[in-house]
Amino acid sequence: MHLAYTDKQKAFRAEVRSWLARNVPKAPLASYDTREGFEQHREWERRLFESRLSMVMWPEHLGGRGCDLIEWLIFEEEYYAAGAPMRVNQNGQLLLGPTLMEFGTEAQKQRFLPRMAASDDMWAQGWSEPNAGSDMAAITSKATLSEDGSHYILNGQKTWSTRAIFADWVFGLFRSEAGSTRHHGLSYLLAPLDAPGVTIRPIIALNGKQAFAEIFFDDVKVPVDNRIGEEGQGWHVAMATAGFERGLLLRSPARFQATARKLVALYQANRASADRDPSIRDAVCEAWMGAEAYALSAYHTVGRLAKGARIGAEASTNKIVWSELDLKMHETAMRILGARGELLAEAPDAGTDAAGWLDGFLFAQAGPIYAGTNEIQRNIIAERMLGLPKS
Amino acid sequence: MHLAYTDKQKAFRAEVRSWLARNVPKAPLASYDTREGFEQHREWERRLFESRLSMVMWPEHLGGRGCDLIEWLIFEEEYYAAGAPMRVNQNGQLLLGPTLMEFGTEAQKQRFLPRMAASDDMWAQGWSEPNAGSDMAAITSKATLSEDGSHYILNGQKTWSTRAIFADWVFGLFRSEAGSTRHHGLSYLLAPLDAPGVTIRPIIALNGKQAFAEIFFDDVKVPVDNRIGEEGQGWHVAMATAGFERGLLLRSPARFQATARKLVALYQANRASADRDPSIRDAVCEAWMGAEAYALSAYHTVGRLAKGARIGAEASTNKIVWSELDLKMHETAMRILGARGELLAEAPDAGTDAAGWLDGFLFAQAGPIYAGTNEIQRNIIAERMLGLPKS
Amino acid sequence: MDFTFNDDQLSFREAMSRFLMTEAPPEMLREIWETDPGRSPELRGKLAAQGLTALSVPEDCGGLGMDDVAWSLMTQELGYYAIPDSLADTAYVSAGLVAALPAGRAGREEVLGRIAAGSVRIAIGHPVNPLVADAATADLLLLPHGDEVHLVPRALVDVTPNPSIDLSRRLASLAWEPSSATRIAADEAGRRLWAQALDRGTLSVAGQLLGLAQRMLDLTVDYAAQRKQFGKPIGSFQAVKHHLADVATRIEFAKPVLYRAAHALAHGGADAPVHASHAKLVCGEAAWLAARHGIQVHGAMGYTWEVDLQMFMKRTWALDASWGDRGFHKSRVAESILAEGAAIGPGHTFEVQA
Amino acid sequence: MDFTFNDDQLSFREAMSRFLMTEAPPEMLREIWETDPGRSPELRGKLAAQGLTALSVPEDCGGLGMDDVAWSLMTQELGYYAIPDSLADTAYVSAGLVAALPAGRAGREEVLGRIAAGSVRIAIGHPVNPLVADAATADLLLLPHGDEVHLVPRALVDVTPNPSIDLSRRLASLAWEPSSATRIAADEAGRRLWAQALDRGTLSVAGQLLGLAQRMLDLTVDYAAQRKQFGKPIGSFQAVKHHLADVATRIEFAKPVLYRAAHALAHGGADAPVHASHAKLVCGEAAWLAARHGIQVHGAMGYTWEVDLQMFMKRTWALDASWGDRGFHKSRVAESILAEGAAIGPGHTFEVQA
Repeated sequence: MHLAYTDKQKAFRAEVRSWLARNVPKAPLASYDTREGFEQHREWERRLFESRLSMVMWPEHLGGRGCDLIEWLIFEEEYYAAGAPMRVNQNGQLLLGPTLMEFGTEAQKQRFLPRMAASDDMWAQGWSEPNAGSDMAAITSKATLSEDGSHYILNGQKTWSTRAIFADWVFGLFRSEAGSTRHHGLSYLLAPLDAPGVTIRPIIALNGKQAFAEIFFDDVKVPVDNRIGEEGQGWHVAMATAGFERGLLLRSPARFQATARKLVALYQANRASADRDPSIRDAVCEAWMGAEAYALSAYHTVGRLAKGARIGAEASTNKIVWSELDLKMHETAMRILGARGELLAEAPDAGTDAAGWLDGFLFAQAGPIYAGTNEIQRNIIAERMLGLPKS
Repeated sequence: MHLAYTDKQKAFRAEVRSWLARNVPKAPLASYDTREGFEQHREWERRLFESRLSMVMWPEHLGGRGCDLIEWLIFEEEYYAAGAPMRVNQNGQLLLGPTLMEFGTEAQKQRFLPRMAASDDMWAQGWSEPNAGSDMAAITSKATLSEDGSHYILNGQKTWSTRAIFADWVFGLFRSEAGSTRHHGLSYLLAPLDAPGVTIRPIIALNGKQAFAEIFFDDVKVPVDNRIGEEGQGWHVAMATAGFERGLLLRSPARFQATARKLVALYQANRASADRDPSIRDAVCEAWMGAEAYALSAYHTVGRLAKGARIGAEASTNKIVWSELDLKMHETAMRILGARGELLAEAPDAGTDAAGWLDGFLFAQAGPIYAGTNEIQRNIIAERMLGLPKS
Repeated sequence: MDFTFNDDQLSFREAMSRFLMTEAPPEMLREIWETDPGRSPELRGKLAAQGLTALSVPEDCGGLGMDDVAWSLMTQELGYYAIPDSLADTAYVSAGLVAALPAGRAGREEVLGRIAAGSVRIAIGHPVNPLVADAATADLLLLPHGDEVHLVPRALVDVTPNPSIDLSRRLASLAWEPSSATRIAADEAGRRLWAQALDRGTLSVAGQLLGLAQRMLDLTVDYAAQRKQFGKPIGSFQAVKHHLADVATRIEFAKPVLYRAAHALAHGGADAPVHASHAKLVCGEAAWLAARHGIQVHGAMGYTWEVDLQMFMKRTWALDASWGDRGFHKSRVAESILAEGAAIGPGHTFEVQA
Repeated sequence: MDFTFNDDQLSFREAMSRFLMTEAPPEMLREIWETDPGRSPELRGKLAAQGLTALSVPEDCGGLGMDDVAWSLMTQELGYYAIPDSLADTAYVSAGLVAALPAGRAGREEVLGRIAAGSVRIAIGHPVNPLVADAATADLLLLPHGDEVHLVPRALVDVTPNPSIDLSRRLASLAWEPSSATRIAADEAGRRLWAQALDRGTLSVAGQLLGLAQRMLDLTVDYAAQRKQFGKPIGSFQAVKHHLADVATRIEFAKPVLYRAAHALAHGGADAPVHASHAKLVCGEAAWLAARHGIQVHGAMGYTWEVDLQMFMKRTWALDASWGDRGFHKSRVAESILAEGAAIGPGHTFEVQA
């Protein structure tokens, strides 16, 4: 156990900090769930990419700078400490990206990854279907191989595809073996969203924004080169990706440490009224403790990964911890805000902070649901980590 | 809605209060989980009975005074406000008693109820078996009818029988139809614990006391007159009793209101140290609110019963509420006591209050388990009250 | 001692529930949410025709003369159907305040008559609420100036809208000048009126929160019974069952707390404030839990605009801090039960009565 | 930056775990619980032979020279096997205090040598603990008098036993007279020694609580996998699964908190006190939850003396308030993070180091 950063790590932190101080937009960008905000965030991603800061862990020839996981944690700490914009292309970069690294051909990597790092291509995920939510193996969307074997014909429907209405590409699982069931006979395919036969219909979220979409495939032709991994092996390929999704990368600890710090500040600024409810001070301290524990766990995991360990069902404990921590922190903020909590940004009495917390509170509601509900995660922990029998 | 007590109710309250003021033992009795304490509590029950206060709701000819449920609530309020001893014969009086009232013959009522009210007979319950706990219908203990039809021969084992080592009689379910399964073919029987063939082995509880026992039946002869209800209808008869058990009577609200009041006093007496943990004041207020809600719910239910309603799955919500409230109150007390919390009564530094809270804390651990675990209760609420499908 | 409702109260509730079920379905709420004023004169008119606005107006002013106890049922219905109208502010809280004025003061009888007839909207600006609901659409406003109570025509008030996440909430900050012409009470009388209004407002919101909790539970039970995953209804999974059993339990045990508070308020009980705060806290907790487990069981569907759940969740989150946030009500409870010599414990459940 | 253990640390823990599994089974604990002193010289001797008493004695005094980080593993083993011996008070907390004395003071090297050899029991009477564990069986006692630290032979101390619900806890109140002969530190030096002892005691208990949590989880998983009701193992019911998944999650996320605190303490970090308090709070919560869900899943069996779970639950409940109760540790956390200009948020996880 050696808890000092190396000189190289310190220099990297200094570089990132200084870059962010110079580049983070002074005024917040518009919500990336709007067309305008989406393009503002794409611009921001391009700026990150130009300084090779969009995907710091990727190899240099694919647009990154070959950082290790410790450096990635450092990057994230500086990023969230600086209050930099939300990352708009993470579904591609963190879900599809690692899958391409592991299962893609060299040509596929060259074709997709640098454009993804630069956010020239924005990616939507195509996992869920109307009857395949928590039960993802119930997928029915079909991919039929053409007679000459050159392309697939996609038919079916995907849903809950984040910001798909604005995106360029979709990745997902399709049933490529007729008559197959459950995890068998699925292939992992990439499709451009401007292809003929693709229809995208936005789903309006709780907050009134087009945060998700349904994607309909009606005889959509995609070349077989757009398949990642072997034909029929899509489940295996996707599970690696799902592991990442539930794991560390998508919800880096710095994000929650930043929220906890903001919550402490909110409490300090409203202490007189907040202390009328004695549970609030306790919840504020719990928030800090929870965020620290999540960060410490990340460092611990990263250290073990560096020594060759693999992340297993622990990814499920991560998912539960960050999603419930995030929810609790935002609930606490709502309690502190009291009557101001319900106000939208355009309300004159909202002050500068209330609407941001409200946005975060609404978004936090989704945490225990997406990427596998927390009920599913608890089943996984019980069955895979503790070895309890299946129901 | 009319929330004033009648003159008759006020007079009854005054009588009970005055009787208790004159009769409640100054020094606490020994634990009723010891032989000595058990007999002290029997003595106390006899004194209650002599003033017709042991079973106030029973009709006069069976040893009570024909009170209604409001008067019963009043009695309980005064009883717990006075800090009177725990009731040692409640398993008989509140589980078997109502069953006898509903299903017993006149001769059975005359034979058993007055002696039960007087605690001349102390009753143990014989529900659980080693492999029939939460799943009570898995009972295997047998009752074989003699050829002349005059008596049953009991064989098998019961367990978790509260204070059976000290008791006089046991009531329980036995499989009287050979080859029957689950809820069918069971009969509800009463057996004297000094009958030949009965062996009782104490189970030592968490607190080191003989709080429970196993009862072994080895060709034990009981007359058919000791059967309550019809042959083979035992499940139906017992379920009425189980309804009572989970319901109001066994855990009257006054008990928890008294604990909440004690908790407020404990907090007041230790406020300086308790307030270092801001969650404690909140928990103390929650305790009062929870106990009040439970009491209000009882008055509401009693009012509806008087108008002809029946208690259904609400009994399950009661069980969850009182058991979790009781646990939370005792946990809070342990937090307030801090380092004194672990001390036994004989520890010089325990003070006068710590050991009582510790006893209660240990006992409260059992609340969410006995009389149907809270998990079973939640299933019942979901399926019977909300109509959700069975698993 | 009878802690239940009488047949009149129950049948009025039953009638109102049946009425709202057909007259205020979610599709209509969505339409009203989208309108500019966010209020439907037509719906208000129908509610008045049902007698709701007359509920607690004294009989000699043309009302039905029912009290806070009846409102503890009615507010649940308003919550259950998420009625986009702060009708209870007029017909319950303001009516109670105006009825408590001395006879003849400030056109008391006329105002009460108009409330009963459903021909006036009154917004109420209690000091505990930083913003005033429905100020823009009000005809009259009850406003505080220190301890004074002013009854102010809408024309004399400048209204600045403050939009809420709940589109059916129409909040505003106000600018107005108190004058002797608008003053209807002051000093001790004013303090008493504001205190009673606070307790009524608290109970009004508590009842609505409880109704919201029940609606979210019902919506979620329906969804869980019908939605299938892994080949069976998700409502057959124990985790889902236990989530919803917990919500049902909270609701059941919040009800009688609300009813006690309403009775105490109707009978001028000294404990009415602490009982009202207790009621708001437990009703709010039931509604928050119903929202949390509701969206969890609905999964991604619960996160959409399209599924009705969102309307009830937003109303819950918004109402929870109105008429005093949790800190306010927790303080009131703590001060009461931690006071020297507080009458708590067995036997004190209904002790304090007028 | 490497937040993992080295092979030495891991293999020492592994060896200790294997050793305790065979040498300290629950049956032996029960036997020792029932004895009069409640301590087994034989077991203590075996633990010393394994090197445990020498673990953090400096190498030049005959020890292994390992630090708090190694103890953060070892205390988990002591908790996991519920060792009925406050060995860590001697070999960890007292050894740390004595080692921090100036060379030659109060027979420092001799005492450390005897600790390493396992030939001395030292009880420690920190002001945060109202009673002293293992005073009756100690050879020496470290006792406070204001800021002063006294090293007192057992013969000079009157001991009054205070029995605990955990029969393996042997607590006592003391009567003794401080004298210059027994004083080994005072003033600033004394304050510093007591402060370090407090942080070590806190971590010692935190580690034991974490080990207890893991043991209760393991016992309960075994029980749930084997016990059948309604025709299947109770561990296949979702409610049971989710209870135990929650316990497992708490344990996993408490571990690194403990490790950071141990590292901070070993390196004299200014944040060591707040990190130690944080660790004790989360380890205590994990253990309480493991006890609660443990007994719940065990059902009535968990409420018996016969089933081992009770020993681990009682140790949990007893230890939770030793070396500072939750209020004490919550205050330390709150004071630290709510201080003006506190260095919190991303980038500060490991900032404060020697």
